[in-house]
Amino acid sequence: MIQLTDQPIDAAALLAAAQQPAAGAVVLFVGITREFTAGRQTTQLSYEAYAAMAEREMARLEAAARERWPLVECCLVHRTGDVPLAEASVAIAASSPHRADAFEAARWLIDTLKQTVPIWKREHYADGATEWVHPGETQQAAP
Amino acid sequence: MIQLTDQPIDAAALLAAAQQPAAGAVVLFVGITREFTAGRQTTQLSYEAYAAMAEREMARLEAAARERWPLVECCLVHRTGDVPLAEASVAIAASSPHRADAFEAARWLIDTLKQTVPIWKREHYADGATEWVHPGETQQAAP
Amino acid sequence: MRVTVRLFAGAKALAQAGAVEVQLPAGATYADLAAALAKASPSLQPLAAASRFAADTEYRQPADAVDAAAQIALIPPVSGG
Amino acid sequence: MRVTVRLFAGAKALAQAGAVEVQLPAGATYADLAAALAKASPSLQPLAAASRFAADTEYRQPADAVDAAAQIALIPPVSGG
Repeated sequence: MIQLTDQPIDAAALLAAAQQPAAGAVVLFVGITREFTAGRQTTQLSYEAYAAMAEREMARLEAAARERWPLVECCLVHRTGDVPLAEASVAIAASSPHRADAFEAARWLIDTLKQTVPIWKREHYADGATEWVHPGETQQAAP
Repeated sequence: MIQLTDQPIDAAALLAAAQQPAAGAVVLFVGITREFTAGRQTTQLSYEAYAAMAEREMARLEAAARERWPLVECCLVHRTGDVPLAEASVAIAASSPHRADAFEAARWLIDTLKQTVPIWKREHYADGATEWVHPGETQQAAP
Repeated sequence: MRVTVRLFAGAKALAQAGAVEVQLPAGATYADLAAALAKASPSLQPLAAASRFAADTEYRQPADAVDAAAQIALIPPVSGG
Repeated sequence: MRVTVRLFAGAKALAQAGAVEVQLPAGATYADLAAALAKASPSLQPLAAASRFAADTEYRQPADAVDAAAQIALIPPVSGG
């Protein structure tokens, strides 16, 4: 199951969906808005997606993970718009008969999502500045 | 936080506890009662603990994980008594500023818990048989 | 051929536009498109080297031919998660 | 010295008892205790090789001296999680 949503993510619902009798292990990863990055204070993050492509890439990640690991359930949800401190921007739930597979799949899914899914994060700093985050850009993208 | 309980585990509460602004990542591991093991059907598991020692070992695991990884929250909860299909026997939540630490800590905690914490599982099979699980024993422990 | 390139996030902020139009010769590749885009919108320069292109929601390689009928987007380095 | 060993899980089921008492010479080690326990409760044999001992909730090594004042437990291979 994949979902792109502008609403708060219900991670407990993902956990419940993954908790099935065919599984013995559930790994839930939740990415949340962190207050401090390299000493600088963040008040919130906001996320923009190229929605049609993001959904397609997320569906592809789910399919690839199910191909590679014996997953009972595999859920990826990403939020767009403003995400306040400590709230979830992304949640991934993977369940499998044995724990190694759920751990590896969840880790691979978040690592790969961060490389391929067209979603971008904008930092909103406590000092009022905002900044699009583009790893590898050659200078600041926005004031 | 560590807890040994004979009540159902509230994994969503652990997730909420771990979801703090100092963290950027939460990894929640939940071990649940699997219906089939090597083709044999399980109806439920029951767990017995040497409670005082189990709590001490779990507290030691939490301290060791906090020493080794920069964890914001670290929760280990194990249930005792009967655990029906798909319900949680164990839940571990680890949060950290960056995801690698939360993943590694959660994986290490469940792997180590399974080696050192004095808790034992009894299989209740659909055919009526029950069996204590003791990895490495030289023959069946109980009929 | 005339190609419209959708922009997102920092690219949209740098160009101060949600899309840029560029003119390309027939048979042009995405490498050619990158060069034409750099000329049409010099402000995109900080993101240019690290960005990719997508056509109809699929990543494309620099050597691929541009399909003018597709919806083309500039995908700057992603930062979801 | 007289030592009471608490039993759990499969060990309790095999011995059909929650504890076993054994007599040990002064200065005995946990290796000696294992040997005495095997004699006192031969039914524990399937678990004996893989089990450990704990004293006052701490794992002990086979070469450690048995403390008769401590609460001693046989810890068969664990299977929590």
